[in-house]
Amino acid sequence: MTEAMLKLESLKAGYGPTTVLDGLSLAVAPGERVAMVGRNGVGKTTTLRAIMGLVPLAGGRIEFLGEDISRLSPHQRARRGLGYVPQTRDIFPSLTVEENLLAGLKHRPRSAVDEAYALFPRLAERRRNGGTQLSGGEQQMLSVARALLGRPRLILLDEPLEGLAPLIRQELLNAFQAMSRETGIAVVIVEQQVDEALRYARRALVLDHGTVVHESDAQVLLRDTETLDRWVGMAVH
Amino acid sequence: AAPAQAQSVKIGIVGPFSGPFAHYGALFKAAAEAYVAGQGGKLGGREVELIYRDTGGPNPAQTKSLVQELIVKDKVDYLGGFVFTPNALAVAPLIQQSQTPTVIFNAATSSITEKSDYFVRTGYTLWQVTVPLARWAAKQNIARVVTAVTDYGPGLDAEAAFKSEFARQGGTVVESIRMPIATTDFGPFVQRIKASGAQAVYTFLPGGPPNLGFIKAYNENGLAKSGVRFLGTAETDEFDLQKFGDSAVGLTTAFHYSGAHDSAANKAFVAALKKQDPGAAANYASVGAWDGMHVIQKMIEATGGRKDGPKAIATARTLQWESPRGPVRIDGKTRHITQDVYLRQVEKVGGVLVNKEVESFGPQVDHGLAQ
Amino acid sequence: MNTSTTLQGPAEAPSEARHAAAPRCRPAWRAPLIVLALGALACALLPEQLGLMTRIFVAALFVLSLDLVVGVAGLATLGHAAVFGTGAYAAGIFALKVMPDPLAGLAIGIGAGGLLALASGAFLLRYRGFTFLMLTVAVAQIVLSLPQKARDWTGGDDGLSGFTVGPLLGRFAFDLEGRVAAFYALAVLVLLYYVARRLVDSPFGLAVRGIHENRARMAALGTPVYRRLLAMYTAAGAIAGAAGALSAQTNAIVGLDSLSFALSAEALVMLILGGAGRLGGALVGAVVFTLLHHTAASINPYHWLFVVGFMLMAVVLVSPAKAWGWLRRRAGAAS
Amino acid sequence: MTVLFNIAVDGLAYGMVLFVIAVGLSLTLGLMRFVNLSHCAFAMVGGYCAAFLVRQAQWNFWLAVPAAVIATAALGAVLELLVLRHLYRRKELDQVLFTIGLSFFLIAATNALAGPQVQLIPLPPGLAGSVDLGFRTLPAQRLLVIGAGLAVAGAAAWTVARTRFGIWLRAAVDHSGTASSLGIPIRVVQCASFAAGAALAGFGGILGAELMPLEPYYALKYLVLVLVVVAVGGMGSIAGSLAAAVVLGVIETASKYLASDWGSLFFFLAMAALLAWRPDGLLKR
Amino acid sequence: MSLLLDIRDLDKRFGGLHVTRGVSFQLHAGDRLALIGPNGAGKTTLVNQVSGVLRPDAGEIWLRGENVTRLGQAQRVRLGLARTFQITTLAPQLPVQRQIEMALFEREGLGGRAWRSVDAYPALNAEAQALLQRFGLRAHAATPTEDLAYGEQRLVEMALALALRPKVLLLDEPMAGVPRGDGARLLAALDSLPRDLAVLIIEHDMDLVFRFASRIVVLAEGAVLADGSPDDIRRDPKVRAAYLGTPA
Ligand SMILES: Nc1ncnc2c1ncn2[C@@H]1O[C@H](COP(=O)(O)OP(=O)(O)OP(=O)(O)O)[C@@H](O)[C@H]1O
Ligand SMILES: Nc1ncnc2c1ncn2[C@@H]1O[C@H](COP(=O)(O)OP(=O)(O)OP(=O)(O)O)[C@@H](O)[C@H]1O
Ligand SMILES: [Mg+2]
Ligand SMILES: [Mg+2]
Repeated sequence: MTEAMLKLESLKAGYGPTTVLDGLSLAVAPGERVAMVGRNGVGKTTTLRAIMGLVPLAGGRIEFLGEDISRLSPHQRARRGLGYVPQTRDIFPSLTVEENLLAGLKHRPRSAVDEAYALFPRLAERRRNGGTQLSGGEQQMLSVARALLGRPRLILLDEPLEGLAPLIRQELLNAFQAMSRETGIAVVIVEQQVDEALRYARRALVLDHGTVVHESDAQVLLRDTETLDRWVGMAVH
Repeated sequence: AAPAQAQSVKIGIVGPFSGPFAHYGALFKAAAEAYVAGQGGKLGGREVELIYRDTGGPNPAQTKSLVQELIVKDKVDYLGGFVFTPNALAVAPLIQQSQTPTVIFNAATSSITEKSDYFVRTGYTLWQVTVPLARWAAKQNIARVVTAVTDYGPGLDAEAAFKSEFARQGGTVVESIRMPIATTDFGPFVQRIKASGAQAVYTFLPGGPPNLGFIKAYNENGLAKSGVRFLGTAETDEFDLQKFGDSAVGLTTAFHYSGAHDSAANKAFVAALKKQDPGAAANYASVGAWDGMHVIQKMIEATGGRKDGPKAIATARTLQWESPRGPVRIDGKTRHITQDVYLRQVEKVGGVLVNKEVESFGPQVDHGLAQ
Repeated sequence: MNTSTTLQGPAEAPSEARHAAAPRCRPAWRAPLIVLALGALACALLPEQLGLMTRIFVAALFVLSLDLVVGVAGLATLGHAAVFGTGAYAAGIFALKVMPDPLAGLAIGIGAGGLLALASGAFLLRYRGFTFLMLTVAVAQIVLSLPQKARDWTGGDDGLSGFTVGPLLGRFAFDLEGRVAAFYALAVLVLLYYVARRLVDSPFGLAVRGIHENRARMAALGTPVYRRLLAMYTAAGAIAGAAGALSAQTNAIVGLDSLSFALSAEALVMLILGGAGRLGGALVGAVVFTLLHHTAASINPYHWLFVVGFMLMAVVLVSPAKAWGWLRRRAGAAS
Repeated sequence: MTVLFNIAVDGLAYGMVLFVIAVGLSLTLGLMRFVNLSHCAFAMVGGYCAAFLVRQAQWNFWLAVPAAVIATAALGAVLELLVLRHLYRRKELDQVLFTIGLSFFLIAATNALAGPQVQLIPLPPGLAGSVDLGFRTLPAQRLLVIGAGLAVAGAAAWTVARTRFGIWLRAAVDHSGTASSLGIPIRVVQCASFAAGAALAGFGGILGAELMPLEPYYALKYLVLVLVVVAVGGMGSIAGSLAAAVVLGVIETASKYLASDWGSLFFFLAMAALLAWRPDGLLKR
Repeated sequence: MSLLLDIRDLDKRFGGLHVTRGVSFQLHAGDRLALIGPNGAGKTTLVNQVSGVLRPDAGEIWLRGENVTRLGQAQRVRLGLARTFQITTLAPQLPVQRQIEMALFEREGLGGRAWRSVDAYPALNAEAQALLQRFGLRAHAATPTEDLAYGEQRLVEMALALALRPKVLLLDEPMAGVPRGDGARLLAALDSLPRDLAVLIIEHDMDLVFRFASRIVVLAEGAVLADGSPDDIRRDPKVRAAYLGTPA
């Protein structure tokens, strides 16, 4: 593996008295596509939130681009190149679609929002609508586009495919593939649509009870039904 | 309790000590304590204990339970205070039943003293000061007056007093304006006064911000310049007076007390008050409390400090003395204070504004009860 | 997750392990009975403070009714004094013009409060949130301006006085010490507390709480949202009317302050102070606030605002529930 | 005819005073969703500062006003940093309780420090007089209020709707965590916004002092009036607040000219009617 | 089979946006209908009109032989209509069992009873617990709803709709956010529903749709693009182009 871009060392975090992450460690290389899977409530979202600084750490350390960012506030992390698409989408209801996108621009000029419209033409048609007037799937597009506009070097995607039509799901994954080829953006994706995520990713991590219990090439894991049944419980195929 | 304690006379002072009217309470307290201090700390040879109770604003229910507690628990011998009419009315049944002499320092509706035999009033009523003012206005060849009063009990009292007396004197009230109690912008009312074509405006306002707002509007909208005379009563009260600045100079009012009243008794009063509380203003509220304490002192002397309501009240009915406001007496029938009312004009003396008494109308009874 | 959460909040001792997973209501008579015992005890211990006690009971009843609106139905209002004052004026005018019997007057107060709530609620409940809040202010101000105008009936700002209240049940006359008044107020409080308790624990109360928490869901379950809220609003209005009538009868005077914005706001402060939504909190808030006002004001009338202001801020920063829990843990650790 | 002109002129002037006092609350309540019932207390602080600077410290009026506004903003910022920021996520009723408590406290403090009397802010010579409008005169100070009100409305509306800061603010309020993960410095944005709201309150307190005199109870006395303007205008809508303030100001003034016996009845009737007609604010589409 | 829901020429606009364009279809007893379509096609909006949250601009909705187009939500529920929400819509602080009981009281017309305690209806209390048992939530009966995991809240969402014993059930993406393991549980619950119940489900997970549905309606740009059996839909080139993408 090349020099890691993001490195988590025995992370501990939780909510109040409950510990969710219990000594979690992982590393992501530049331009890498990592899928993170696991059962409901094992701490996938918490991991992403901890990386972003949205849950306080009880222990461990986070390194990004060679710098210890454990003590930085979320917006400082964002400015160093982290991007995040939350599971709950979190569209700003008091902003229009366009303003939602502007909120993600950091200090780039306003015209940069056109990149988002190029990615999701549906959003262009709705640009003056209130953010929460969008349909479920459109909100998901908006959330992804908003995070991408900040030009992150590494983006954390929390179930970005939820509620999207199959066609759009593919388009989105293709877009990410193209992006990571062109700009070298690294991606960490958490998905319940495990097969799709694994087909897209290069490396796969399986989480359980706040630690990484399995790590392998994504395509290998995709065929490893035994591991999947054991840790992910997807008796789908 | 120690015997000395048991012999002390307890006086409950009820008034607003918090809220927008807290300055009344402060003035009651300063004047009452100044009076007691001036008597060497004793009234009628007895130690006195002053117990203060806070009513906030007009709040009869709360006042009633406070007074009930004063009577039942604290076992007060006398009550004093009261700024708001409804609060005074609320306690009438209580003091009647318990025979507790109660001196009203301020609350100014005529009918209060009728509600219990144990009420005595050392303040004033609006009828008392307005009637002579209406007579005087008529004599000045003012024929057309507009009244502009705040739309609440005392304001309506004032309006009725002025209208009836002015009509009797042959004048005309061309318009009666009632200004809502929450008014902050007096501009429109002043425009109406101007448009009414009257030669003078008779006004009544509650103290504080409305006074200030009205008088400012009166000047800014050019009423003074266009010759519409200002006729008032408590508006140029010493408590607010300095705030008006030069715009107040020349305002005419009729009232029973001026801080600038020229007499030895008044000088002594002002000095005692300032000594007690340098911030306290010598005005109708503090003089009401001062004289109220005098009445209580006489009642204590008459009863020898024992609780005997009927005897105390009988004494109060006959009192007559030289007050800081001038010679006064308690009217035997109405238990309301009979006092001289003066015509005053605001003047600047030595850099401060004062209510200069320019004419005395002589002793006035409560014309409201005479109606 | 095996603590049993009841409708009222904190759990009972998990004695019945079998039913540990099922939520259960406490018997509706229990809390009112405790109030009755405590109230009677306080009256017996402080026979000289019966006036204060009466004031507390009336305030508690009023805040209780406010809790039905704010805490249970989730309708923040700053106009609740309108129903209180209407009940008070109705009872006062009834005593003056019709008959002095207190129980008949109480019934009139309840009816008047309920009617006003029904009428105003029919309009107000079409709105929600901040709009609703401000409309309640408007309605209360409009209601306030009526007795101001109708001086002949209400005495205007001098207050409605001069009526006498006859002896309770034809036997107990209202006395100077306020003994009858205090026990009368306590009895009405306890009775209506019981009624409110039953109301809240009933399917109807459950539906109203559901509406509070999620209107869209209740509508999708087939609940006639508007009708339920109106019913609760009317019930609360009737209880507030009772409080108003009590106030009129025990004080023998009704002032415009009984309709004022300040009273509405103060009741809301008491409610939040004690904790909204649990009825018991309303009583605690009313007792604490009134007592504090009384003592702070009689120690130093000037600066009681300092005390109240401080306390209100402190309560928010260090919530009483948390402080209690902390104290208990400390005590537990010590013993 | 003159009456109509009078109503229009006085109503506009009064409405603008209402607006300058209310606009800050519209921002904190509507945009920050913080129920700041101590808004008028901040207005009072601003007014008292100005009064103190001009009267006691003998500062020039035009210097004292910005200084007082800045002082109010600083107080707002400090309070936000120390306490209020912990309340953003709390229930509205908690916010109500805390800010009412804060108002009580400030009232008591003001009373203790400056006494219960009304405080005046002496006006500079240019503002103290009256302006002749032909058919009547109008206090010159009222013209300043109208001008300043329009300027404030324009500046605030532009900041909120057109600038990046406005977007950041609204985003930070909607989902603070997500906003910060997009690179928005939410703490700075919140603190600055609250301070701006306080500054506007202070400014309103100074400009409005001619009509709403400064005294300790100021903090509660005009609260309802201000809330009414904010509600009718629609929370967070600056143009809406302006429209509401002027409409209500004209109605209140008309009632003073034509039906003053009814007190504030028409004001509240109008408010109820406007709210019932447009529950989300006058200018809401 | 009897006709339960009949939607005729429904039209709805949001300002300039035409979200529903002349949509018509029918639902019979026993139907298992899947409503699919691209994001923003107007599926949720359609469900909102059927359930009474939104008023259509034109067209009619007939429920069990009655025209309900102008009726409120409550009346439609009484006629046997129940729905779930795409975005979880529950009373967050009520214990889970109380949540279910609310539905039961409304179903029995007892929602206005204001005197006896909610605990004094043993039959309904037991029914609520049985329902929770069926969804594996029995242990959480006293837990405030907001403390449940997201997937469990989705189950409560479903249990609430079933508690009404509906004749017509509208499910808006019930599996969204639920991992497939839990999804299986939901599916089992769906399979065990009475056969004469008509179910309309909106879902983007095509595996699930093809396993569950007996008929599929495809919505695109607010209009019905296709209506037919799963096999027809799977092969329909228009549907592929607009929605499915690569051959499924
Ligand atoms: N705000 C919170 N407060 C308390 N506990 C929480 C909170 N958020 C999450 N948890 C708990 O933390 C654990 C891990 O949650 P997390 O959201 O990280 O799971 P996840 O792996 O993302 O699951 P999912 O697949 O459902 O999204 C769960 O048990 C959850 O109940
Ligand atoms: N209240 C509203 N105001 C304006 N436009 C709206 C409103 N509600 C929905 N829309 C628009 O209507 C269209 C249809 O929305 P709807 O929620 O019905 O889509 P959907 O088919 O359910 O999509 P998804 O699969 O993404 O949930 C969307 O483009 C949305 O932006
Ligand atoms: Mg998650
Ligand atoms: Mg949808």
